[in-house]
Amino acid sequence: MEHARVLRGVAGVAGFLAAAEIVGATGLIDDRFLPRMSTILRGAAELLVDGEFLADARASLAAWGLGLLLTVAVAVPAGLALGALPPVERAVRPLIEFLRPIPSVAIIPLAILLFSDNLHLRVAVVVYAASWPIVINTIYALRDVDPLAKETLRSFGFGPVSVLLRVALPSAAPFIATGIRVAAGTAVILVISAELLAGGAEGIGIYITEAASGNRMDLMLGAALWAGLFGVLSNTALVAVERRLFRWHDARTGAAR
Amino acid sequence: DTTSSSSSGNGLEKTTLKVGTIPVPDSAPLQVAINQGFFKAEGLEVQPEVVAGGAVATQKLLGGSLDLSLGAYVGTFLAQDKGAGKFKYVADSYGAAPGAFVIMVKKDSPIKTVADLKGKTIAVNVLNSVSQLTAEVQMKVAGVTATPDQFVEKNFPDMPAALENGQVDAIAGVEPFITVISKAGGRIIVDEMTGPTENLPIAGWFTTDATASKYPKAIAAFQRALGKAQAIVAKDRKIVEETLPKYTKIDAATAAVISLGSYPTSLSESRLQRVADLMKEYGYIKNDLDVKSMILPPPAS
Amino acid sequence: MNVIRAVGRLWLVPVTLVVWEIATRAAEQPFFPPPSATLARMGEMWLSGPAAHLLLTEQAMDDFGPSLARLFAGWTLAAVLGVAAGIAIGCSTRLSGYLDPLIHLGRAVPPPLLVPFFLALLKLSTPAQLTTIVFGIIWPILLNTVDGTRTVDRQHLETARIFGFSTVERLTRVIIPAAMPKIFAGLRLALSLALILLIIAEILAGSGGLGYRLLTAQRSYLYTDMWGCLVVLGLLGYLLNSAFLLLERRVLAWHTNARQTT
Amino acid sequence: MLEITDLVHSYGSHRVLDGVNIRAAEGELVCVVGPSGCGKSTLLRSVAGLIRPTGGRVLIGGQPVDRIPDNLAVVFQDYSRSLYPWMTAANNVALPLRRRGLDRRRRREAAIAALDQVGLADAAAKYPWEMSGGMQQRVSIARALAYRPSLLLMDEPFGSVDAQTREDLEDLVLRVCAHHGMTTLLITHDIDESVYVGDRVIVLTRSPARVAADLPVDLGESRDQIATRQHDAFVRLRAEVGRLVRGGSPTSTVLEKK
Amino acid sequence: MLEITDLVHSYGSHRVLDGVNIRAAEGELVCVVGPSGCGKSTLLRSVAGLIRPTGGRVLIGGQPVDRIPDNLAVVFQDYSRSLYPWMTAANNVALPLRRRGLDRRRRREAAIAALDQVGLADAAAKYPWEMSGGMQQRVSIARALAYRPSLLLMDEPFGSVDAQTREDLEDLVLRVCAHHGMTTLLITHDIDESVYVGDRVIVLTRSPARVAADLPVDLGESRDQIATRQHDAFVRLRAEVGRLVRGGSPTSTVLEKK
Ligand SMILES: Nc1ncnc2c1ncn2[C@@H]1O[C@H](COP(=O)(O)OP(=O)(O)OP(=O)(O)O)[C@@H](O)[C@H]1O
Ligand SMILES: Nc1ncnc2c1ncn2[C@@H]1O[C@H](COP(=O)(O)OP(=O)(O)OP(=O)(O)O)[C@@H](O)[C@H]1O
Ligand SMILES: [Mg+2]
Ligand SMILES: [Mg+2]
Repeated sequence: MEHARVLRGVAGVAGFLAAAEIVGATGLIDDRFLPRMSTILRGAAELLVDGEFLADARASLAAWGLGLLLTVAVAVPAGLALGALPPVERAVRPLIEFLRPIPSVAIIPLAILLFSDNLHLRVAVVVYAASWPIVINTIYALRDVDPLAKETLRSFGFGPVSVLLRVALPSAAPFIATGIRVAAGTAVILVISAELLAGGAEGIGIYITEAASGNRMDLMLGAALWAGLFGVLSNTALVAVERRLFRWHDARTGAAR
Repeated sequence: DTTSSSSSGNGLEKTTLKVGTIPVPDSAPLQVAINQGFFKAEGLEVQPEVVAGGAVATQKLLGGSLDLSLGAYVGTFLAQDKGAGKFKYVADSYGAAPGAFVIMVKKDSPIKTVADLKGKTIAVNVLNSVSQLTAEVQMKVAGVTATPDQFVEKNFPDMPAALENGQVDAIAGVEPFITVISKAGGRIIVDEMTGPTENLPIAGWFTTDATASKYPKAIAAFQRALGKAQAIVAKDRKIVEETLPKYTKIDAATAAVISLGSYPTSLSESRLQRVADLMKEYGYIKNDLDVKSMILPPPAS
Repeated sequence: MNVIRAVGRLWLVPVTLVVWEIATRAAEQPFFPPPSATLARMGEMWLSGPAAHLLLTEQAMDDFGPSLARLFAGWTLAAVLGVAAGIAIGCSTRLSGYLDPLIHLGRAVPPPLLVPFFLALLKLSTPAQLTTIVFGIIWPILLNTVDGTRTVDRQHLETARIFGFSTVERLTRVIIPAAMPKIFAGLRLALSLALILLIIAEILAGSGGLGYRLLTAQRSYLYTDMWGCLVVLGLLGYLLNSAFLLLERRVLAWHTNARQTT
Repeated sequence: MLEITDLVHSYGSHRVLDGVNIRAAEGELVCVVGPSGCGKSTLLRSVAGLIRPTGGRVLIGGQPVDRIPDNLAVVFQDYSRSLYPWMTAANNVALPLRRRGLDRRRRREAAIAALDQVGLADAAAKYPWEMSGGMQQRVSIARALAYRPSLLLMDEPFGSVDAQTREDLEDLVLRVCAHHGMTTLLITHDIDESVYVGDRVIVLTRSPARVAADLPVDLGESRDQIATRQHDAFVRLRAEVGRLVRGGSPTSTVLEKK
Repeated sequence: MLEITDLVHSYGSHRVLDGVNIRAAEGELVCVVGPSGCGKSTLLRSVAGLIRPTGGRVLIGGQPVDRIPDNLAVVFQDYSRSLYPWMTAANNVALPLRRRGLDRRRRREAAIAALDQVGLADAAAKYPWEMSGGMQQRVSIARALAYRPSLLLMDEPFGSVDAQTREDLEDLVLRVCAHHGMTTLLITHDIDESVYVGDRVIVLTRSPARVAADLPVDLGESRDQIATRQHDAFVRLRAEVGRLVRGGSPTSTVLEKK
């Protein structure tokens, strides 16, 4: 079962790469401006032995990890508070809805003024923009908690906080986890965007800026490919964690079909 | 920590400087100074940091995450004029030279002369930058008036494709993209740095007034070290060719053939004033800019 | 009564504005103009036009018209594609096996890096902008739909199978209604993301619209103009979201009622 | 019609069904009783094709069950989860009738009629979460009966209703099944009920379940809540089933193993 | 201990409880029977403080119920939804015991003991979705009993278990309630059961519910599944309750309305 899944995934990616290469070969896209898939792959392979890129990747990874951790630490409690206290949610909603659509291109100059450390800057941008999927999913998940499950604990005399932590949180957890997975992908994008827009000493975005200066499209897209692959890996890891934690959830739903 | 002061003999207020650079030929002198150990000799440690452009550099200087940065004069003057902050140039870095800044069109474009650019879309790497200013100047020389909405912003690497696909009619390019577009059959319409813009200063090293007055000795040390490198670079193009592949992804072969700008050795008020005057003439700034107040001359050596 | 409710909902807005006004006046940072200045500038830029145009200036038409069109087109397209693909992937383990890695590959590539690619592929800037928006905002819709589809209560599905529902009935009567709350969470996330992507697309692949206005403001160091653009973005976000919640309240009425604690 | 042969099922290493053999002729109503947790619901799910049993065979009309059989209706034990909360009672009942090719109006009429039969004429416009447990259970019964399946599986369908309603529903099921010739498998805990409604009563042993006894009920076709229950044969059978459920071994009554 | 006075509840405009009066002394076990959908669960939810009734008063130990009373345990009709799927049976039972200030080990011991009492000693490590309907229901009973509440509310707690287990559970509840002096309100559909376990049986009318009868059960303290059920008084009472549930009017037996 798991085997078949991996095989299919590999087949899917291989199919995509082949298709992209064929599109390039047929001249549908001018390969002077957009390198062929094979060229990008070669560039990506080159990066693997490029010590500079590896250092950059490590730096981006650290910012991503720290940013995501902090995001979860901030967004889950915030989502819980907003989901559990509708009056608070209503009061804060205009502010949240006002802030959400403000793009990172506008946030980053602001963050530059507020944070003098590049790591802090990137982490702050990640926390700002990656929190929303977790907050929103948490609010929606809390609404979906079976009222009888909550009443059961309330009837045993547990207070609202206990009910929140012992019933609402676990039963909302699978959907919150989906929010975290969305956020993890967003965080990759944000770290790199912050590096592209704000610069810095190290990072994949910095490497891309440098590659751009030499018109090395292959390296730019190779680096982007690695970012994508990192997205796949982090997602796989998060799914594996979810599978372990939420076995009960799969058993009750159609997921285990 | 950038604020840690040192007890080293030369009494610098600050021994570690974070300096913003851009991976373009403009910042070659800084790399040379680092490679040659000129900063070390002054008791300075320079940590170069890539910035995406002049606007980011001014933000980072104001926010305190950088001490100094490379910055194009046009952008910085604009920022100063709009009151974004008060800045000081401490060293010149890059100036115009023939062939380094050109306007190009694609092979079969109907545009043959600068006058044909009237009303056409022109891609510049940053809006309201020196590229746009000099393009406007060249158009005026040719007798046509440029409008602000005919300029669009495109990153240099995206220019060849944008030109080819017809998203823009012309581009204001630099190396190594001039070479790329030429190879695709692109034509040079005009060298942006001729006539009124010949030898125009492009970019220099700058900081904020506050930083300049807070760390005068460290800045002076920076100026001395950079001055030595600038002198070498100005005389020897070879050393730039060797340095470029080390901090950009321009490979050695390309570095050997591309057209480079000039590396002026002194920060001349009269040269910078030309930039300010042009900006005023073309409506980039409203007031007369006191260029002198924006220059921190290097210490007499 | 309605007034009281509105006050209850909006009291935080004036409070924040006042605090912000005081803080910016005290800081005197040119990058942070006081909101009063921003609002004045906004009025000048966009709301000083003829009454026949609802006071909107020509610039407002130029800035908002094309942007809003792109925004709605992009969001609608992403919603349709994301929900359709999400349901297909959620229903078929086989399909999800093939596509999963590609999805996560795609969703971790920064859209700004892909804009040149879309431009090279599509040649024209409007399709490239739409593609950028769709590509950037489809992920929360897709993932939430997949999640919603996969986690329909097992017994709901079994009931559908027992009674031999056709595929279409299964989808429209069981899976989609059951997944709807999660799909709506995704759609709501995507709505404000669409604004963000709109700006990115207009900056990188356009020469008009709100994003372009923001860019020129930034490039000219016109900070009040820039903040004006941000405020408009925020207001748009708030309005769109309110409209969306209204829609949601209608569509998900059963859900809200079934889940309310008695 | 229904042939269950040597049915074995294990959840992981936990064997639940240990070679169960049951046969039901066309139109027969077979009751299954057995201790809690012995595997009755598992048996029903295997017949419905919802789980693939570890071993043995289920034939319906001579066809092996490898997917969900056609013309089947199930009343689940966990009735509240099998109603769709986004639909009213009437719509929940009407939905499967699309398969019967009825138009919208006819579906609605049929649904209302079925709800009326289970005593819920007033509740047609209610949503499941606006109904009491017993009402939800009755909606789920109404849905199955309205569908007129050829095979009807019911898992404790009358567990949440009061005695009076229960008797009415028992009679309703008897009537509808007889009238439409439905073959029915009914799981129940109520021994009286199993004897009253069943043409045959199957008693399962405690887990892992086997058939402890397969008792024919000789009470004739027409049954009556008062008369039948006073019948001698009824009282005897009921005592026998009770004894068997409590783990006794079969007495005189023929233990059909065929 | 428990005083319900003129309790009225409406869902929107739909009146469900129409002035219900019930009293239960400390340690008393009161059974409530009534037609499906008449408002029994609503009554129980009002007593538990889970809904705020539209009118009337509920006093527990003299205190009005304006929030959830202390020392309360409820077995919900929809037991499967009230168990937490992310916890094993033992943890589900142990969870409320945190309120009793027991440490982890003691909680676990108490949970295992309670599961043992309901015949689920083997299932302690199972998750709810690995259990049959009857097993889930028993877990939920074990949870309530282990908590040792002073007021125990049960909504059809034995609906999904077989006859034998049901009898065992009835005796268990009788024993535990008597031993710990719990006041108990038990909703059931089984008339025999109401008479067997109750100190009093309250019969509700069909919706909107009122108290049709409040019958004391004179069967003495100790009851026995076989002996008690053969008792004359038992047979008489059971017939009377049956008649009342079917909508008859009270006979000789005193109709306590106080
Ligand atoms: N999904 C599952 N995973 C593991 N074990 C299960 C699962 N479902 C049921 N079981 C086990 O199988 C056995 C039989 O369960 P089943 O639901 O068939 O019993 P039942 O006869 O219907 O009982 P009841 O009368 O209480 O509903 C039980 O011991 C239960 O623990
Ligand atoms: N949330 C609700 N909204 C609206 N009406 C409701 C709601 N809950 C219950 N009702 C109605 O209230 C009435 C009584 O419901 P209740 O659940 O109290 O009945 P019950 O006596 O417990 O029935 P049963 O024995 O079938 O469980 C029913 O007619 C039902 O339709
Ligand atoms: Mg069962
Ligand atoms: Mg009830």
